[in-house]
Amino acid sequence: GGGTATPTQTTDGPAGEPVQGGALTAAQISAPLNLDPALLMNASQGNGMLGNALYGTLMISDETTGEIEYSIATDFSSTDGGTTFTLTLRDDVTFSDGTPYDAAAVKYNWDRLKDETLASNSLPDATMIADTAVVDPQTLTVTLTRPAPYFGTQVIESSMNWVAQPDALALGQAEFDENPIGAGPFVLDSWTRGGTIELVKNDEYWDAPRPYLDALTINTTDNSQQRVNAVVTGDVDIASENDWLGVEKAEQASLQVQSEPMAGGQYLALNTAAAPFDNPLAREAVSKAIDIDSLNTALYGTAAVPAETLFPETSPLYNDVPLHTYDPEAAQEIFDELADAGTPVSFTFTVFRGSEALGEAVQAQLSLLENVTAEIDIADWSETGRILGQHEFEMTLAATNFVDPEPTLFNSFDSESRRNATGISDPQLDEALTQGRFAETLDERIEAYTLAAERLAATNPAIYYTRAAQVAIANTAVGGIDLYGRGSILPDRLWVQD
Amino acid sequence: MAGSGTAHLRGEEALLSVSNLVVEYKTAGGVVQAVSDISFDVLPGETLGIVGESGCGKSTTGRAVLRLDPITSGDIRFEGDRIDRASEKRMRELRRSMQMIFQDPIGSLNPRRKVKDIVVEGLTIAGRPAEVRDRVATSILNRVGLPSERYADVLPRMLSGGQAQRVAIARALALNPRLLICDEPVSALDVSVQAQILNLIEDTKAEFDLTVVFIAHDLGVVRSVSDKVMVLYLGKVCEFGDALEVYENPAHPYTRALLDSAPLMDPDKAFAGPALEGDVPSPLDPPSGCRFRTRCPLAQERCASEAPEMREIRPGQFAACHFALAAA
Amino acid sequence: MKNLKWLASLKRIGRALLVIVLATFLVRMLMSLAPGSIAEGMLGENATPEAIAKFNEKWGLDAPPWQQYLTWLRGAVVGDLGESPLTGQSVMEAILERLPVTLELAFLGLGIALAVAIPFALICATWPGRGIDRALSSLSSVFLAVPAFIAGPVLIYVLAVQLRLFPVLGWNPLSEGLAANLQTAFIPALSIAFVEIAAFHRLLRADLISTLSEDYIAAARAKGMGGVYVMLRHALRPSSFSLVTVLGITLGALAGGTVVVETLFGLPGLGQLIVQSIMTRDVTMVMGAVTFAAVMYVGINTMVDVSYSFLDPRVRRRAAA
Amino acid sequence: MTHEALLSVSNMHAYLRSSRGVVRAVDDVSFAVARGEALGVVGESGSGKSVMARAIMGLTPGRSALTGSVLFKGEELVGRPRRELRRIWGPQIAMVFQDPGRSLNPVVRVDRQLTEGMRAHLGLSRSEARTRALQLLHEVGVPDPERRLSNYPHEMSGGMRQRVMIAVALSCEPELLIADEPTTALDVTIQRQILDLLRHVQQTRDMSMILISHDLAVVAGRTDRTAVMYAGRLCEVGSSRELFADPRHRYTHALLQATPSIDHERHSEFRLIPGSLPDPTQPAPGCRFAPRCAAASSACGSEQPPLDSVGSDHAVACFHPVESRNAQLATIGGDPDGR
Amino acid sequence: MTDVPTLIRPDAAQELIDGAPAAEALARVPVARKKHSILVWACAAWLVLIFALAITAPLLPLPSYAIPIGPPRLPPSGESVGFWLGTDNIGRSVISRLIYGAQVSLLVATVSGLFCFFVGGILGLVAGYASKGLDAAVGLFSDVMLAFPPLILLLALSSVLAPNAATIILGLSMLGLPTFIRLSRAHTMSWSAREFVRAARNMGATTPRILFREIMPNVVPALAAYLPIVMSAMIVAEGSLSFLGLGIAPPTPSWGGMIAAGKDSLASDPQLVFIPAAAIFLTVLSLNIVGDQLRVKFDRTVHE
Ligand SMILES: Nc1ncnc2c1ncn2[C@@H]1O[C@H](COP(=O)(O)OP(=O)(O)OP(=O)(O)O)[C@@H](O)[C@H]1O
Ligand SMILES: Nc1ncnc2c1ncn2[C@@H]1O[C@H](COP(=O)(O)OP(=O)(O)OP(=O)(O)O)[C@@H](O)[C@H]1O
Ligand SMILES: [Mg+2]
Ligand SMILES: [Mg+2]
Repeated sequence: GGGTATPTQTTDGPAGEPVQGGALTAAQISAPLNLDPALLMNASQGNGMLGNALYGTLMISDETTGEIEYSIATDFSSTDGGTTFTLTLRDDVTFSDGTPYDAAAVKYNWDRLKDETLASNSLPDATMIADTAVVDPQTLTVTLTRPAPYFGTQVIESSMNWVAQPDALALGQAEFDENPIGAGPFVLDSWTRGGTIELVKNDEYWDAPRPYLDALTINTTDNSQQRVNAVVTGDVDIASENDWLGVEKAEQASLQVQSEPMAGGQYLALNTAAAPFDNPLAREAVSKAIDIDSLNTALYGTAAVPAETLFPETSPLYNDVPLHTYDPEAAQEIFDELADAGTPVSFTFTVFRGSEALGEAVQAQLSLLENVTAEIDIADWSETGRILGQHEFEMTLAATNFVDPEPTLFNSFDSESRRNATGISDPQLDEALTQGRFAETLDERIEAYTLAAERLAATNPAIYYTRAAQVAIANTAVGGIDLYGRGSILPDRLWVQD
Repeated sequence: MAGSGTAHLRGEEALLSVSNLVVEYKTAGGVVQAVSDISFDVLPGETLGIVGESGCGKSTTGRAVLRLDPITSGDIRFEGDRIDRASEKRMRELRRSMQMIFQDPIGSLNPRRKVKDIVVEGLTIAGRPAEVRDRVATSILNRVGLPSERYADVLPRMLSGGQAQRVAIARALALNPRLLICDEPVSALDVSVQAQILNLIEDTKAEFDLTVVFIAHDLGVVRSVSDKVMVLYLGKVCEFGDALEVYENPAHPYTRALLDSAPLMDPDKAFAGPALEGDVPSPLDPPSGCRFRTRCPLAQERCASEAPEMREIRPGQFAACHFALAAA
Repeated sequence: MKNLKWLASLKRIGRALLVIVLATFLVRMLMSLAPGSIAEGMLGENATPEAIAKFNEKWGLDAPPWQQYLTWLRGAVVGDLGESPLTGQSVMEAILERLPVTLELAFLGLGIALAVAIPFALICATWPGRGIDRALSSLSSVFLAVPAFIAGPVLIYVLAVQLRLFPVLGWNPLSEGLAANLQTAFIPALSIAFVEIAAFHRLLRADLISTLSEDYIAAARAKGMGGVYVMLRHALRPSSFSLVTVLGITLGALAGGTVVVETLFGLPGLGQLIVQSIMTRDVTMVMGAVTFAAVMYVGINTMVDVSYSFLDPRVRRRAAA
Repeated sequence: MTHEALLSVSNMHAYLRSSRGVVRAVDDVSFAVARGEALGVVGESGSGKSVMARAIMGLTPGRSALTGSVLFKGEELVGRPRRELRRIWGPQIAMVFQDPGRSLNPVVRVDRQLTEGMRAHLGLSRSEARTRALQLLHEVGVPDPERRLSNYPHEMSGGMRQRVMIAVALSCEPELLIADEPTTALDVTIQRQILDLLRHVQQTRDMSMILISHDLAVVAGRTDRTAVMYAGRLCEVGSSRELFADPRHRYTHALLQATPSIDHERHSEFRLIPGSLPDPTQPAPGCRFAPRCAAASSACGSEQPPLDSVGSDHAVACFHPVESRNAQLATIGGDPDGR
Repeated sequence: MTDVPTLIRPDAAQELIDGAPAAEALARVPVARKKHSILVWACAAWLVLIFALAITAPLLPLPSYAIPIGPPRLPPSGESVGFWLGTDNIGRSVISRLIYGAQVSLLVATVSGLFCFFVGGILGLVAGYASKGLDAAVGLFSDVMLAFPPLILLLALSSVLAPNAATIILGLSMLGLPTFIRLSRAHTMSWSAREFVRAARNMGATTPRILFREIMPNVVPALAAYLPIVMSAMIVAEGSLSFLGLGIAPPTPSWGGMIAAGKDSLASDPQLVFIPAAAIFLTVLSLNIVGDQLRVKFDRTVHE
């Protein structure tokens, strides 16, 4: 958010003031299963733009600093160091059916997210909340299960940011999908499942004169090539992109490329709780054996931004601790040692369908070394529960993408966290993360995360190789491209030059 | 002309005796009674000719006798044994003494077998040793006029119709049968070849002491080879008797009409008598009473209601007709 | 006779139902062998055993597979194919929503194939062995070796990206007008058509050539009827049996989802739905889709039989008798 | 019978390409048919009768060559383009095929099959053609023609179908009717009906007819003149009366001997023709019948005997013809076939 | 013998008898069509080549298909054998992957083709000749198999079982089975209606003998002639599966997988798609053309 110019933008959009009217066609990466805000994923590879269009946002984050900017919410802060939060809302917002957007509606949505059978992606975020209480129509107090000063970020990056009209939700899924009611800049006109979503302007939108567009059409394709082609040929005006190869092609085609400079990134998660990667030496060896530059070129061409440090240089929290060093000779030595000790490194890399290429690339790199073998197991989405939930893997693919490390980084590597995929349990790392969480000043935070980076580099639970691409690509007639959180496009700001 | 009844059967001494044979086929259009209650017998050494127009049940009769098609009812005896009830195993043995030559000469030979294997197939099945088979193959092929040196290794498709029919005859003879049923053995052949095959059958009949059932639609052919002749129409017997007698003095109007319709080799006189009107009725829905009545010049009311039984018109000549023709 | 006909149709229906029941049962059992479950998929890293149990209970996925099948079958009998836990949508609705796309692709693809194959075959059969025959026959052999997953990317690249004749992406349903619809449907349908052009052309050509050697063709010519007239009026219909049979089989296979093409072009058809449902272990949806496919198969088979009797009155009589 | 030739075929060669080589199906055949005359053509299977019949019309199969001359009413038909031949097929020359079950299109109603020719050639309207069709069906003895018109061929019996085929052939008033084994597929009683019908229409319409059959008896009583074919060549042509009474070619003679007749003695041997038809792709030079002929001389094996006249209307292609029966009567007790 | 009536010899041109016209007719007969065109030979040669390469792959001087040999997406070059067709996205040798991919495609197609041929052939044979009950059971089985859209079956199988060659073979076998059952059944029925079967029965032959000694030898060639055509369909099916990401697990290459992996670089590195596509194209084309040739030949020997 925030309209700050971003360094990766190469081609400029139209200059001047936003133009009212017009229609735009967008392409997203994956099709929504339904329109329930709980099941839409608030990220570029999910349905961020659609959620924002239908339900608006409570608040957004600045893309470089991670500072919160309020939209429907006017405040969300804690006075007790992150245990109790007070959410205050604008008083002039109504849902598209005219009912008020109030604290009760937010409470209903947030409580609902905790229903496990709903299987929302934001379940862990919602379950952080112990209790919610409506103080008055504009005020909601939220009590967390444990202190989390940066809980606001969690709201922003999850489905919690989207609130739908409670009565409409209560009617049931089928009815709701027919007529989803939110307070977003657009309302649903028609939706072919798996196909096109047609949205039209919500005339009652609280943030007039936004939205600028009269209509927004959203298509879906998970094929990056197709998305870029579609923008190039003009079938589509703007597309979400999470594949650096697509970004590269878009740049070559002189499209507008607007990206969120993300921290963290995608990594090969090593299961530190099970053989062979319960042995730190094995982790170190594999980490040293992987050349992330060539991995990136193989997968994403030249546009990929390698995740060499925890934060990008643009981040206020930047430190220069390298997370990873490529040293095949050293790796080979360790592999040989381990083999001599009777524990050669042989493991299965579990990749999910669609990312086989990563598996192959890693496998190919390791095949250049001796005494290490990697098998590839391709898992279906339906096995994520077992693999990620039950930690039944040796190596798999995971991601920790964030602008502000809180709470994502903590959740990913704190030994107590449910979302700790690698199962790393390092007291020093835990301490660093906690310190980062509760630090009062920027310097304290920088210090804490420098330590965290050092620990990550030393314990090697994760081999970071690339920053996530949270990108929007568009043709040059599209103005007001703005992303927040994990690459969620804000459709109310878009406009098109005629 | 519904010819039922067994008056014409000659009793005990018959080699093959068939009475009240009924064969039905279930088809999509309904039940076809291909053979409706016919009876006949053949004495040892005799040749019985069966004539009739296409679809009248000639082949069905031949196959039913060998139980190659399931029969609906009837009593078939071979040398006094009931074979309509014999076990499948007993039938396999019996069939060897009752051989058949099929209507389609090429079609009755397996296209992927050599001639020498075809002719001794019966022996192979009976488990005879190879040298016996080789010997028999050579002699039997030579016997039917296919020098074994030239024809032993030939495949059926390289044979002409006449040669194929010879192979079929050789195959039947190799088993030394008592009874040979020839189902239109010459109707697919040209006149010049036909004569060769007819001669061959006549010769082997004498030599192998065969009893023959000879099925054909060509009246001239049947007359020249048969002792007794049986005329069928739409699954029923019309007339049964000595071949010469029947041809000389047909008692049944259908027999007469058949004879009158056969073209004569005479430029001045194309046919012997008047033409028969109308078409053969559908076997799915045969006329009531006498089946021939719809085309019969003599038909009267009685024919529609009452099916005629076989009765002796002249000594040894039987016909199923209410108004059988007097001798000419 | 009338009874017989009635009985025959009854038998036919019974058999069709048996096929459907067996097919769905088989797929239910097959799916229960698959690793993972929809609950695990949806809950992902939040998949604690309790959460999974709760989820399964909510969607009736906690019973043994055969029991689930019986429950499903009871519903299916009254037309209730259940709801998808993945989307919360009624399976019937989901399928009906996707069906038009798939059917349109299938019909359009086959239509293109026929539109090319029939004239090709007529030309080839008119001059068999001549240069034009060889040229067209070779061409169709070439088409035969171009499956959709090769044709698709190449066609997109050439027709959409390079020449910009068609959109790269998206689907305009027929309701948006034929021109708009064809715009989006043409390349996918063409990718489907290639292989079929070849199959249809060869079949029809061979049958035409053998029909042309029939006496009744010679008889028609001997009447002095023109060549084109004889081809179209006398030869084409009796030569189209194999074509119709294969058309039916192909349509049956395509109706179950033009999977590759839908995936490649991102079209909201049955194929994508099926792929997605299998991948996500959305068993209810898979069974619904298989039911539809089986019904379609049975229906198309019946249609093919009916068209036999249209093509050949001899069959009509046999069927009516 | 006038002697004005309606059709005259001379030196006709029809060679076909088959997988085994070039089949000399018709090899140097010459004959003529007068107006109003019925010519019978007999010969064994494969002797080239059908190819000849089709060649007369110019309907030879695709991979074939046709040379020689076919003059129809003085016009040369050989080498004419199809387009022009089509105007002759139907109104001038019509054909009836062997198997009525296969020569009617099974999927087209009788109505259309009967009227399409008339509409194309005579320019009749649909209703005119229909009226005429009814009349024709009546003429060929089809009962209830109204109903038959809307039938499909399979709904009729074989005899009915052949009647329809004859009606089709007659529909454009041809001057020459070629009937290629029109009764082979039929039963004796039906064959009789059809043969009677053919003769009847031929005579009442004063049409010429070529009646082809492998059965000598069929041709014997139905035709004015008869031609005997053997292995693609004509062996003997003559008035039917003379040819059957006094066959001169050795082949014709043997054929008559081999035919079982009503007066053949029971269980007695038939006279054989030894050997079999020659291979049509590699014909020996000389007389084609020579290898099977008892009277063959060396000349027969090397030289084709010309078709020479042996009577007022009788010609034979044989170096050693059977002695004429008239001659035999003079020489007491002569062996009829000279053996 | 001089005055030949005009009706017999209308032109009386006797000297023409065996001279010019016969020769002229002979000359005019269209030439026989070559039995095997160059195309058929070329196709057969390609098949031999690709089978030979696939079988001898381990003996060939090829780099490993799994290990990168250079930078990614190199265009074809003459540097060394491994580089002849360039490198793929990960820098592995395309020629190695193409040849080892042939192993997979051909193995899968051959094994499942043969399975269908044998099992389907025998089932169809038995169904075509046996009692109504058995026939109905086999018919029901093949109807149920056909009622699954082919890819559903394959998808379900590949997600249920491990993604290896055996699974794909199983799936393709299930797919091809009904076709062969039907084909075999139809042929059996038509052959068992022939009189020679009746003749054999009349010789005392038992049902197994009739089935396997009389009928089967006639049915087998017809089925065998379809084998290449079915195999080509299976190569395509395997390709589709790999293309959908349901093929054999990496790093084992397959042609369909290579196309899928390369399709995003179609604009920049078209060879990554075109090389495996050409391999599929040529193989499928060849199998079809050779199969057709066999079928025509078989039909001719039977019907002539
Ligand atoms: N397998 C069968 N199924 C159904 N109907 C049959 C079958 N075989 C014969 N028929 C019918 O039974 C009747 C008698 O047939 P059959 O073959 O015995 O006649 P046929 O006298 O031998 O005739 P043809 O002279 O044509 O050989 C016919 O109406 C025929 O259609
Ligand atoms: N289309 C064709 N292609 C090749 N050879 C042919 C073709 N038609 C006929 N023949 C051959 O030409 C020769 C003469 O055939 P034709 O059909 O004229 O004989 P036919 O006297 O009519 O015999 P049938 O009495 O069997 O009808 C035969 O050797 C036949 O095999
Ligand atoms: Mg018969
Ligand atoms: Mg003929």
